[in-house]
Amino acid sequence: MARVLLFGRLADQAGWRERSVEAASLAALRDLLAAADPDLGEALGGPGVQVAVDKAIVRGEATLAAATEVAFLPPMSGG
Amino acid sequence: MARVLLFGRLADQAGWRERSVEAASLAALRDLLAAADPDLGEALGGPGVQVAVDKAIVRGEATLAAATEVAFLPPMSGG
Amino acid sequence: MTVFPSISLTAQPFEPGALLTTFCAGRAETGAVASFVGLARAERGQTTVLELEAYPGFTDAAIAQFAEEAKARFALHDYRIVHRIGRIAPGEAIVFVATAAGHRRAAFEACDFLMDWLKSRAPFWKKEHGPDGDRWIEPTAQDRTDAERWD
Amino acid sequence: MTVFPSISLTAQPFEPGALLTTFCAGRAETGAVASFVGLARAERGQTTVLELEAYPGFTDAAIAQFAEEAKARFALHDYRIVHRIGRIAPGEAIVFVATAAGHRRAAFEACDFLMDWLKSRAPFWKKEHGPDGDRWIEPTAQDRTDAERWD
Repeated sequence: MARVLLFGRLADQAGWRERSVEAASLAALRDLLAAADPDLGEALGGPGVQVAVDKAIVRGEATLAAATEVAFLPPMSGG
Repeated sequence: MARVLLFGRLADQAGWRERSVEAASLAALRDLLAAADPDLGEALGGPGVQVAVDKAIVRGEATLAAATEVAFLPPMSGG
Repeated sequence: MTVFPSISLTAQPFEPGALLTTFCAGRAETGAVASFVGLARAERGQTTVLELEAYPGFTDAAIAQFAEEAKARFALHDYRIVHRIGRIAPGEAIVFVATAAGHRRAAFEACDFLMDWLKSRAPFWKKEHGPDGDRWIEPTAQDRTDAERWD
Repeated sequence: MTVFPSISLTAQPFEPGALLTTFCAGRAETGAVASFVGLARAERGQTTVLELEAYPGFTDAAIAQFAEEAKARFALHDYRIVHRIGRIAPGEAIVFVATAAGHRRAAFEACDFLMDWLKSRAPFWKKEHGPDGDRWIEPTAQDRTDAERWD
């Protein structure tokens, strides 16, 4: 089970901030999230959205072990 | 009587910081101070030494009214 | 989770002066402490409330990595960064940054450098709750220009 | 003698953090407060004591005149300057400068500008009491270069 976190406008759009999803890869996770909420699926792949796996930015594909934390990060605003 | 103030190294050199001197002009005051202490007289006319009369910098000559404050200011060091 | 004692994210209001007192104490070789306090503006009666979201463990680690680079670049003796998260009322402090160095040029430049990065590139998400509703905001053009001065 | 409430010369040790707290309080439109604390360094165990002489009524008036120019030049909301005089032990604060502005660039630049002038051109006379005796000191070449950046 991956622990999925959404931040900023992505959380507002989805209506949730944290959810557990069973997925063996980032691609599979994206497909599951997009199937449940197509608008969110599109937003997660939108410009400037980064993905962190276990708090490290990942570009491209990643396999997801059990208890992996996956965060979708919209463009950062600064403090 | 002018109230004469010395600052910084000038006070150390003279051995005093404040003294009352009867003088009608800055030139007369300089002459009196130099007569009493020729080394001090030279130092007061040395490079970078400025004169303030009643807390305003004066360049050149000035007449001195009663109760005038005359300060000799060596080069300022900043804080 | 790694702990970064020079960096705090806090959902509670904090007092910049108390932080400065602690930061200045007991320094014998530090000649210069520069500091900066960012305050939430009322924006002329618009009663805007700022809300800042961080990703704990990610945001503080990113700040720590950047701050350690700044420490080396400017030969800092020390630094302290405190950043508010959550809802922030007008007049409250959003951020405190202090830098300690032998001389003032390094302390000023490092503080300025850290602030430019924090305001434009640090991993926060910022929302304004204003009279016309909520909106997520991104760095201003000025923030980007400020940050690019150091690239 | 004219009183300049934003400027203090004091022969007593002062607490920069308390000054910052007071300075930041009750600001609704100030987004940025930059501050600087100059501390007396021990200079690696040389147990140097710094002695600063001012000309009361002249020194504070000169600082006030310069600070008001800075306030206009950088569109400051406010400033606060506290300067120690007399004998200052290592680790004690020599000077505190705080500047308040709408945005951080102006606050930083004004604080930097005020410090460069205070350290190089303000009417103080500075003596170091060191292990090899006393000496009067003048601005360093770096201080002059820093101050000339703004001319």
